[in-house]
Amino acid sequence: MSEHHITPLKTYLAVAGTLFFLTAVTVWVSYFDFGSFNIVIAMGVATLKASIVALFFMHLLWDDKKNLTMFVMSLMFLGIFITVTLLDTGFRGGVNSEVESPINNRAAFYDSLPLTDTHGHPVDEHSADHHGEDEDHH
Amino acid sequence: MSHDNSSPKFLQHHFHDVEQQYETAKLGMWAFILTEVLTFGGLFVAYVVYRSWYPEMFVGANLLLDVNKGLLNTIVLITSSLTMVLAVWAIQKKNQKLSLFMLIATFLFAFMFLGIKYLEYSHKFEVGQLPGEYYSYMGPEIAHLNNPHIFFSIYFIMTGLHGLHVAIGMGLIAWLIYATAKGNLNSEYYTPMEMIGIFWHLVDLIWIYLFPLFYLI
Amino acid sequence: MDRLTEYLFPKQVSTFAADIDNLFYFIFYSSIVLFAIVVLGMMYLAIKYRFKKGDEVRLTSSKDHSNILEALFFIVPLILVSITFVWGIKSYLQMIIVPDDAIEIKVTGQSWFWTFDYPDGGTTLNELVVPSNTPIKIVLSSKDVLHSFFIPVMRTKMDCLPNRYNVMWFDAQEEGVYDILCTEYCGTGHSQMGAKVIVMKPAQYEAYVAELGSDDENIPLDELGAKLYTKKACNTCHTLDGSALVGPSYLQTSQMWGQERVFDDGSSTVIDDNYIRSSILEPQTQIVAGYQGVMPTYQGLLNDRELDALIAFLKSLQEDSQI
Amino acid sequence: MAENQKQNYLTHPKGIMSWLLTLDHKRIGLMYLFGGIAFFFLGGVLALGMRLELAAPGNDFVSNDTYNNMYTLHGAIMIFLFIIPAIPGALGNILLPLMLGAKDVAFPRLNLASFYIYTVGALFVMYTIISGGVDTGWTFYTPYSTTSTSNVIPMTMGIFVIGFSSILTGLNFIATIHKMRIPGLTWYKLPLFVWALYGTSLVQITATPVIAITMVLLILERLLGIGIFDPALGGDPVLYQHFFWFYSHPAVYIMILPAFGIISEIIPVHSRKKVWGYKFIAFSTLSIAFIGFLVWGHHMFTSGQSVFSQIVFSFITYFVGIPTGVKIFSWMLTMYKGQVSFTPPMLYALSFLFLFTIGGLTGIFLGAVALDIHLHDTYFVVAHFHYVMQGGTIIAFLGGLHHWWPKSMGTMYNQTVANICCLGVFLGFNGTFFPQFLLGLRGMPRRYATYDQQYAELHNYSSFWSGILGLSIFISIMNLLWSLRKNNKLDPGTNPWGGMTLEWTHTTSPPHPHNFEEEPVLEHGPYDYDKVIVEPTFKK
Repeated sequence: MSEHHITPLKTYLAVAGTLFFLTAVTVWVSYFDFGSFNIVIAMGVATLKASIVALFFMHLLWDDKKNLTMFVMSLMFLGIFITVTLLDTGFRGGVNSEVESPINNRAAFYDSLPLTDTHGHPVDEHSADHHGEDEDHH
Repeated sequence: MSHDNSSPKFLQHHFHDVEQQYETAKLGMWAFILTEVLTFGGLFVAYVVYRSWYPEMFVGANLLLDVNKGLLNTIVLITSSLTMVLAVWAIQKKNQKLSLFMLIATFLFAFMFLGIKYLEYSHKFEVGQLPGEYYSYMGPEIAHLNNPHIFFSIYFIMTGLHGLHVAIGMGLIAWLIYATAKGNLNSEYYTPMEMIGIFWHLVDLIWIYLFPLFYLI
Repeated sequence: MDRLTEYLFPKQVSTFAADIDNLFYFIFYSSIVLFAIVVLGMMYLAIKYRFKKGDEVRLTSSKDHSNILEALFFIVPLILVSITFVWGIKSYLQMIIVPDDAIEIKVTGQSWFWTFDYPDGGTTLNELVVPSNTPIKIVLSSKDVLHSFFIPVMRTKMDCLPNRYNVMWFDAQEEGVYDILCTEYCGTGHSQMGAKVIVMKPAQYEAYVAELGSDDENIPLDELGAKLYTKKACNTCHTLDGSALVGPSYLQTSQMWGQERVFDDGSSTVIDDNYIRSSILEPQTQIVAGYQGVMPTYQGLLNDRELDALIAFLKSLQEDSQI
Repeated sequence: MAENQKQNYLTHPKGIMSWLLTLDHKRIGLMYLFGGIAFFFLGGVLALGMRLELAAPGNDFVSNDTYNNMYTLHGAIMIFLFIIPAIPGALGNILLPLMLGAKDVAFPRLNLASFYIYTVGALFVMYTIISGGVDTGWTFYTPYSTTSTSNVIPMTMGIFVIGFSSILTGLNFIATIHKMRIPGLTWYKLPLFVWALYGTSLVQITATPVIAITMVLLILERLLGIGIFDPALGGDPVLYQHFFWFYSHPAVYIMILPAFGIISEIIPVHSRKKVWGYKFIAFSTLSIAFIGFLVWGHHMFTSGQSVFSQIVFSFITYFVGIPTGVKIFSWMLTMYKGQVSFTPPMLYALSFLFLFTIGGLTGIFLGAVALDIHLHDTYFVVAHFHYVMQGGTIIAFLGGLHHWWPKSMGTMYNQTVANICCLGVFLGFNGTFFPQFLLGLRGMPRRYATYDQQYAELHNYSSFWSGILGLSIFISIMNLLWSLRKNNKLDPGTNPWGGMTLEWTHTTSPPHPHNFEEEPVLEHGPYDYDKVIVEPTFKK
């Protein structure tokens, strides 16, 4: 087994350093609002991190390329699953608008849920009413 | 039908040589990783679809999660990935003691991850941010949004399944610690350690996605 | 072809039925040609090159490809499926794009009957009445599980989803009474969840809709009850002859009038007007032992007079059976 | 050495534990085979029960609820316990290492584990049956499956567990095919059955995890009301259908691709002819496996998915049809200038060509959206998928069983009886299912326990022939088992059909416990009937 590639320690430490750095970046960026780019940035950084883990920690960079193919294939099929499902869920109501969204947007059991404070304790009737009015103005 | 005396005892009878056995194990492991990715994949699809249907609710609900704990867990898990890879590195370098130390560290980090997860979960349980019909949290941040229970269902299922993988990983690492301490794994034969390492990095890799999806955006 | 159509298909009643049947024939005849090539070719080759008695086992031909044939196998089916695809989509678009002047009828599936709400307020159960030569837009939904609304003569069907609408439409060209079937499995009564579509002349339809609900005022209670028994689809689950279907027979209940009825939780109550009323409006609260609690509530589907009518009808069964 | 020659995997080593704990792929394959056949029998009895009920309108024999239980269990048992594990688990396990010249599959322990996981899944299913059955249909559509009072959870648990068995078999085969071939056995020299198993395994490992997670979500929906699939809680039943069919459509290819592989073996061997278009058959297997992942929505043409998806799914659906069509022509042309023997396996293969062509062509009707709307969830669909699953897969399975029976068991069945049974299966099958196309065109919906008088005649006809079908299959299997009687052993060197792949040329029948006395050396390709004469030891 000795002929297997042994990665130098420095590489591993550098990889871990990069991962910590990218984690910091993605958290820092999340404090700013870029609108719909929030998702793109977060996913971009995550994908970068994931690729680094796969290539260095999981040795795909040095391995038999069959293993890489296997991994890429899993992502490809996941991609197919997501995209093709979105072709339906994202485009309902294209011809008949009734079909687009559910009849009730809120599940029935919410009607019996009391409003709570941030600790999950029900707030009293009076302020609940008050809160309800508040919501109407939104 | 027996092998000649030169072949090592860990070589199974149906393989030609150690190289073939190692490569086969690795390919099998990657096929397994593929199935893992697609198992989580189903949940990612659920996430994407519901996020596209309830964008405001998702943004509102993920503000209820504790970013600090999530960040801490990310750091813990990346560190454990590093110690895992160093355990393999050490055994390749014939340093069994260091390898053992790194495995124990990995185990402890995994334990820490679950501990932090437990704190997070218990807080959610207290305030009623539960999955599905058990959901009861109607705090002012969320009361006006539709169906936040779906967000928490997906959150609990994804992090729960991930947590289950961490727990399984801990079991496997515990076995590695035992096998390394006994000397069954050494610089000649450490395939199980490398395979479990790959599994462990996958657990890390999935968390790399879960963290921003639930805590940040 | 007409005779074949008569044999193969139900009547063509909707405007697009003929087009869909023609698409069927296009695929049908192309398939027959392809099928004949495969089967005749197979039989010819198998018989011609069969291993005869006394033959020597020998080396056989090394021919294993032919570019022309392979190209042909690729191109001919490709052309056929391309036509099929385009035709299928063209007809499909015609089936889902509802004409602007369509009459909109709401169809609600519920285990195991259909409710039809007309634009001017009337409601019917298990009987859809539509005018001929008029586009009808059907807006579907379900109260409980998935159902699917299928009218074979119109060649159209669509699933009914709970908490979401689906849309289909048709334009009936011929008056008559036709079947409606449920084609999405929905439990015990799935195979009995049929209804009728009655296609009338537009003038008749107008009169029918105007009359809906008004004619029940003047008839005696038990007669009205007998009418409601079929009209409100009670007959899907409750018989009049004493045999148990999904629910207990009306006759049995009637014969037990004034006696105790035992429920699945062990409790019991006397069968009287109040019991019958609550078992129609809140069927899930008391479930007769030996049955499943699958009956939907009729709250909002029956008014007080109609409830009284059903009770009167049920009571009358016992007297009838004694004669 | 002479002593050694008499050893075969059936008799050596001895003892019940040597079977239960065996790591030998051939024994595991046999256990799969007998498990699969037992469930085939159970599913078949359920099917005959259903046909009995449907012989006339009205509830004559069973109630609606019993019927619903029967059809659900028939579907689930046939698909999850018989068809999916039967060919890869049984024939694949027995033959794959032999065809590669390997001593075993890559992971023998995993192989045994996957058999026991299958057994555990089967126990869940048996528990479901004993404790009162399940009535949701094998598709478990929500919200019916989340509200039904029947035993949905044990059944879905069973499917979840069996899924892992399927995954492990798949990944084992992939590693085996990549790494365990003898030197010189390059990809283009592999028997086509191996290619088919490779395609199947890829689908197994990519699609099956999704059914596992779907079943978990369904169970959680029942237990916690997570609101992902249940519309009463804000979920979407159509999304459930996407999840379900993302697995279950590719699962159709898990069922049919190995059948393609078997046919690609039987026809060249029994025609003693080089297979027509080797590379095409090999690559079309992979392309069908891949395209199969993109077409699941054609099961949902009336579900209310977006019009955009309807069009896309209909379009891609046709791309599965074309490679399949060329395959059929290739099998047909393989016989050209060959020496065709009408042996039982060959008769099954020819029946396959006839029946599968009908199954495939009726798929074209269902792929056209406008026409599918009329035909969806009617008996036309029932007939179509039985022509594919039974007329395709099960006929190929029976053909393969007859083809490799002398190899794996070392005995020869009565060929005349086998031929008559094959004819009975063929006629009985057509008699049962062809009328169902007509029923479907006339609008008879599926999953009905009773029906309108207008459908009575065709149903009656279908029920009558189903008896002949059932009887023929039963006798053909009994005929195989009867050959196992004492003193009916073939000479170990037998090669009854003159096969050219390694399992025929380089090992005994039944094979040696370690497959080969010594590692085989490849002398010719799998179908080189134009270069080498291999005498069949059985002549007719």
